[in-house]
Amino acid sequence: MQAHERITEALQRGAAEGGALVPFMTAGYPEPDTFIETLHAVAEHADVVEIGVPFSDPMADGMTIQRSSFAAIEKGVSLRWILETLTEHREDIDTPLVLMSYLNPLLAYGYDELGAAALKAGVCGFIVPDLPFEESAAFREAMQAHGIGLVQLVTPATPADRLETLCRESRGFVYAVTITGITGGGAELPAEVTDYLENVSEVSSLPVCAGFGIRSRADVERLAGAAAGVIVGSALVEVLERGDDPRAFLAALRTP
Amino acid sequence: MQAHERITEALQRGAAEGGALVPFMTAGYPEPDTFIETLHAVAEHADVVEIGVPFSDPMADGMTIQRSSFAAIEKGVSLRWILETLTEHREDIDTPLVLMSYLNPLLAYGYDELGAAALKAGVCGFIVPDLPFEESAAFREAMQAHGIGLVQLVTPATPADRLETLCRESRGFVYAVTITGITGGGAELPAEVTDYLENVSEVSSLPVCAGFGIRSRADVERLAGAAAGVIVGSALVEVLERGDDPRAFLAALRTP
Amino acid sequence: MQAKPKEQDDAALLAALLAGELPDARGRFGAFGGRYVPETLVPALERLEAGVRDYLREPGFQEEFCHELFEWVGRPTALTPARGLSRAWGADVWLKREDLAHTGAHKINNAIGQALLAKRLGAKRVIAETGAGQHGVASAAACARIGLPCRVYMGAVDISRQAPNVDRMRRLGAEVVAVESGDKTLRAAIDEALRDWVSDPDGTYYLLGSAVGPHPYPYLVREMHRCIGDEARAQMLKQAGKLPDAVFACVGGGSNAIGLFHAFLGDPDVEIVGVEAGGIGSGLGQNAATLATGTPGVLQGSYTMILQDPNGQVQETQSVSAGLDYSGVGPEHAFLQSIGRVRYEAAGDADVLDALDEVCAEEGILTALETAHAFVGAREWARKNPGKTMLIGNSGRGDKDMSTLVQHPTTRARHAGA
Amino acid sequence: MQAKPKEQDDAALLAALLAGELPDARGRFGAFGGRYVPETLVPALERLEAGVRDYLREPGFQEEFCHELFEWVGRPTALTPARGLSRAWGADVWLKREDLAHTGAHKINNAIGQALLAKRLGAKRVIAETGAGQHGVASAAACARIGLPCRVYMGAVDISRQAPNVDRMRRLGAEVVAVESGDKTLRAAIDEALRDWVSDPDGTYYLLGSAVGPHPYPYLVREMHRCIGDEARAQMLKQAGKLPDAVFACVGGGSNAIGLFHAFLGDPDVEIVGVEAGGIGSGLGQNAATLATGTPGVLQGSYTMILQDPNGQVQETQSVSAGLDYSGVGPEHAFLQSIGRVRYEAAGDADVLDALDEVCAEEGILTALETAHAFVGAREWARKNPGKTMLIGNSGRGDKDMSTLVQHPTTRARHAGA
Ligand SMILES: Cc1ncc(COP(=O)(O)O)c(C=O)c1O
Ligand SMILES: Cc1ncc(COP(=O)(O)O)c(C=O)c1O
Repeated sequence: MQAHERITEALQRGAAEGGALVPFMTAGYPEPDTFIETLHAVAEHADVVEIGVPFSDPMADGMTIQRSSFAAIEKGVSLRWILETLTEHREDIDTPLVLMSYLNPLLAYGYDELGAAALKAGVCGFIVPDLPFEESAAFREAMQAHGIGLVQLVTPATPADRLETLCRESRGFVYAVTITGITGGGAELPAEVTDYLENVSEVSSLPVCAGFGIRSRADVERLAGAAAGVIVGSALVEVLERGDDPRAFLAALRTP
Repeated sequence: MQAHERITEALQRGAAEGGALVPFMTAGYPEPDTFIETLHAVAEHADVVEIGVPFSDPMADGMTIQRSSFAAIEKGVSLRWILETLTEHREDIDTPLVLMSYLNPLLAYGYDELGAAALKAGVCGFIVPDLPFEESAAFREAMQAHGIGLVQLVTPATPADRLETLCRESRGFVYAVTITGITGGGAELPAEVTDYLENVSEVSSLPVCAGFGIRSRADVERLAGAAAGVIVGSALVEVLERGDDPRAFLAALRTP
Repeated sequence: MQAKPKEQDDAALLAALLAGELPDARGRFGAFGGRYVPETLVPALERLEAGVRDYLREPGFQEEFCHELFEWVGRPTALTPARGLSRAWGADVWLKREDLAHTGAHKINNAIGQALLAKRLGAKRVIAETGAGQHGVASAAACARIGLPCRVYMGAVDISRQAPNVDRMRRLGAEVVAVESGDKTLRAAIDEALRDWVSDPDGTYYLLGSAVGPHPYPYLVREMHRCIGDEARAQMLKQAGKLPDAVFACVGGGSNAIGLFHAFLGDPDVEIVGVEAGGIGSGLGQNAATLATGTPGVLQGSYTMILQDPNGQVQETQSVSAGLDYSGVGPEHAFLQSIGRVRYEAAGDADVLDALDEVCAEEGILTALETAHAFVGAREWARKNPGKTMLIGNSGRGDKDMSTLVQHPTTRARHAGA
Repeated sequence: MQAKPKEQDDAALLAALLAGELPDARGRFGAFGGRYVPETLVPALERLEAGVRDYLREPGFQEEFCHELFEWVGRPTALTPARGLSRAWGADVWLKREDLAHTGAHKINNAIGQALLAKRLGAKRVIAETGAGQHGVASAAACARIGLPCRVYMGAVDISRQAPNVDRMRRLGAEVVAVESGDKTLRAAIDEALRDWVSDPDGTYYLLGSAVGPHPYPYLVREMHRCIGDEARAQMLKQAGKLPDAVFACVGGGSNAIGLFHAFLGDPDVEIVGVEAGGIGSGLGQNAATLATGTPGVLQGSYTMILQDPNGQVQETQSVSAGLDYSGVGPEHAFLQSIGRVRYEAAGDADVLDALDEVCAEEGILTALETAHAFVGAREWARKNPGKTMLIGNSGRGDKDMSTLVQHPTTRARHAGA
């Protein structure tokens, strides 16, 4: 089984159990020392964990994730450190991991080395918010060589033909951005969100996870039928920022 | 005898007695109340007294006379008030008076009325620093009608033919500006000053008085032979500004 | 000036002006003008007058001057169709863009022209006065360009309210001298510059900044600025296809206005309006509307309209714009008013601020506070004369006015709310 | 960018660029450029690209654009023979005077052009970022002129160090939003503008201020500024009678430089030099010399040279000039460097301040701190290449820099001592 298939499988399992949950956490936030500890806590209620690689210019992120990102960089968190730390604790973690990273840290690391290192660290896929499909061939091929997938993002504005391409080319799952906007925006989920997700789910043979703006049990329930799972980012990072236990927060998202 | 001839006569008398002295005081300075008192004190050691009409834009004057001028305006001193006050005390003052005024207050007063009022006030002549000869016909004629003279100023830069014209057209005396500059400037009297004054004295049939920058007995002595008299302005106004007795200062200028 | 000049034919006087017969040999525009200066300056002014006569029309000088205007000042300045204002006013409005000239106002035309003249006349140093700082900056720049040292007199009050321009002058190599006497604004600065000149009339060239002062300055400064109107007239014919029905300019000393107006004086169908600073009211001391509310007198070398009390003391002025805050005005304007060829009116501070905002919002042009006066006059005229073609002299940019403007928040902002 | 492109013929690449074949269909200049943006922006950028294709060469649009450049911006800007510098450097120096363009820098060419495009594309609102404030002011002015609401993102640090420009933007009707994230300067402002755009990609037009960002911006912005070089080349031929031996411009994002350079790329005998901010030293974080000291990477939508640490974190920069204080650079410059057609070098803060003073003293032109970098490069070149003809892009005026400049008193003042 290729690494990216582990993601797909875990999400399908989650979906079957009432909806998959993909929490997002910034690596090494709030403290690098507690990275693995936080990851374990988050993973307890997760089907897949999305780990954010901090970047100096997170152009698709709102204030919460920006803050966590800048704080982590300040404390020395880098892609290299993340992969090394994950590799060290490879044995303890069986939840499939997806790295969310802007392109430049990946480029700086070097694609050739990256695939192998990521695989060793238990990374099954990448989400690269500033790498649209047209620019992604080299990266996809380099990861594919190690069985690691590149998750494609789609949005409500994605035209139908493009949606098909993206769903076909995605690996692991399809990331359906719920709103036109950045992460952590204050906006409500739009009225048409379920129609949109149902449409994506129809086009995609992979599980579809909805992300951006999902903060509460109510949000989760609303999207339950329309997508395989949900991605919860800013709301979780806020919990981490406050120093609260992520378990309680994530458990509440799952349980009615 | 015309009014302006009184000036000439007084200066000739002074010259004969070792050099005429023409002190300059700003009217109503330092206090309007003591104008006449100050005038008496100044007149004691004067052959002719030059009284300054304060003006808002004294462009030929240095800081000392500017200050006195602005202070007097502040306290309500005007040409009208000066003429009225002098007229009230006409009997007590027999020193010939010359008014130093920029043109605009004279214009505002009205030439027609001015000649008669000035004569009544004991004014024998005018010095108008911003009225060059070419612009002066109307004023000269209006004053001449009352026997009042317009004193012409000459400077070291005045060309020979112009010097002749100015000396010929002057009334009362010829005002020989010693330096190219403004009143109260810190500059020394130039080396060639006596040559220059001797030349003016030669061209002029009227007494020549040297003005600008004359502050001390030494200055007075230096110019003694070359001009009929000297005009002392800023140095005297400084004395008045300090509240000192002008008599002592003026006496010292006269006595070796 | 003494006896009232007997009734003369206004048309004949205008014709004389257009024929170049005025200013006359005595430096007069009809009753106005002349040369009221200390005897020390008479030879200096005569030398200057000879220089003007010798050089101004000399092809070599004209060529050099035109080259500097073209290559360094950036002339011709644009003529902008003001589409937003035209819509808002129901008129066809054009702007002559002196704000685009080097250093940000028309002042540079005169500064570079006189600096070239100073060089020809063998001057060792240049002095200038400034109010808002625009002429000071222009003089500093022109002197650097020509290679002459420059000293600028500026009232202490103006120095503190126009700090950025002071820094610009210093950066451009000029020495800025704070004038602490008199009203510590423009008038005091002119007095002080004259005092400096009196002290060294031979080596010093006094680069006067407006169409004021003793002859030949009003004439000389007008000639330096006539490019404004000459260009604008040709541009109107080319771009608008016709002459304007009315021309507007703000009037402080009157240099930008006279430069713009002159080209149109001989066009009988072109109405011409100068707009002065109405300040906060019509009382003496509340404005700087010299032509609209003043009386004739002699100030700083010239017989002209001035703001004075009955004793002939020149009065302080009040205006939101430092550059119009002056108690005198160029004698040629007094003349043009006296013969009825140009109408002069006043715009009050509040209207001026509003007009400035309107120009910003409609045209994307941050005009100077001085200039905004012209827009007030134009807007009112447009109200009474719908559908007409109008030309406004946009004499300078408002960057220098930011510290004043922030005290008067705009109400016209068109925000891009999310 | 992935695998190193195999050695290609630089001449062939240059020829492709000159033939209009670059940027290619993928928005690339050789290896550089592309479109690295969130999926949400892909349709918006495709619409923009279609708009560029449909309108940019359309006669109606070109006519409207040219009219605005001529009538409102004040183009063509002058070409000034710099006589003082020529003397001082032993060269024949010419300045292309973008400082005379409306709002005081080249930025307005791009702002008005894109504002017209935004209107055609049916945008409801315009957003822009700004560093020194020049592009913000230009955008505010252009949007007022065209009648679109405008919001400007500006780093909180820049807001406090460029206060006058903030006030100008507001007065021109723009909303200025302080960016408190990241380094609180230009890079953070671009990030924030992109976030805004992601939130409303349909109604919003992002008016990017330099030749950076995702395709088609680097191309679009270059086309908006090509008037600089086209004019300058024709003016050199007319006024100097020949092409320059070398051309210089400062490089921040690279918009004024690309606009100037493009006209000369096909002239093999013309040496071309871009000058970046050398800041206080050559170490990472001490300068903004992206091309001279950076490495390839992806920043803000484009694969280009950037200043980054080994982990790919983009680094803060250091420069006395806010407008060059940026960690990236336009991809076309990275390309031109890679094929050896343009040389890029860095000028340190101290030299920059000295050069600025020299331009003030010799030419009476207060150039911008950004621009002064070009003069440092030119001066050094003149030292090594005596007697040559040189063209320098004078990209803007330094009025906005006064608060920085007063902290560095000039030593070149040529005073008019009494
Ligand atoms: C922009 C601008 N317009 C007008 C004026 C007024 O001067 P004048 O009436 O001489 O044109 C000034 C004076 O500083 C100015 O800066
Ligand atoms: C005057 C001036 N020149 C140059 C620049 C740098 O920008 P670019 O490299 O895009 O021309 C700026 C930016 O603000 C500027 O204001």
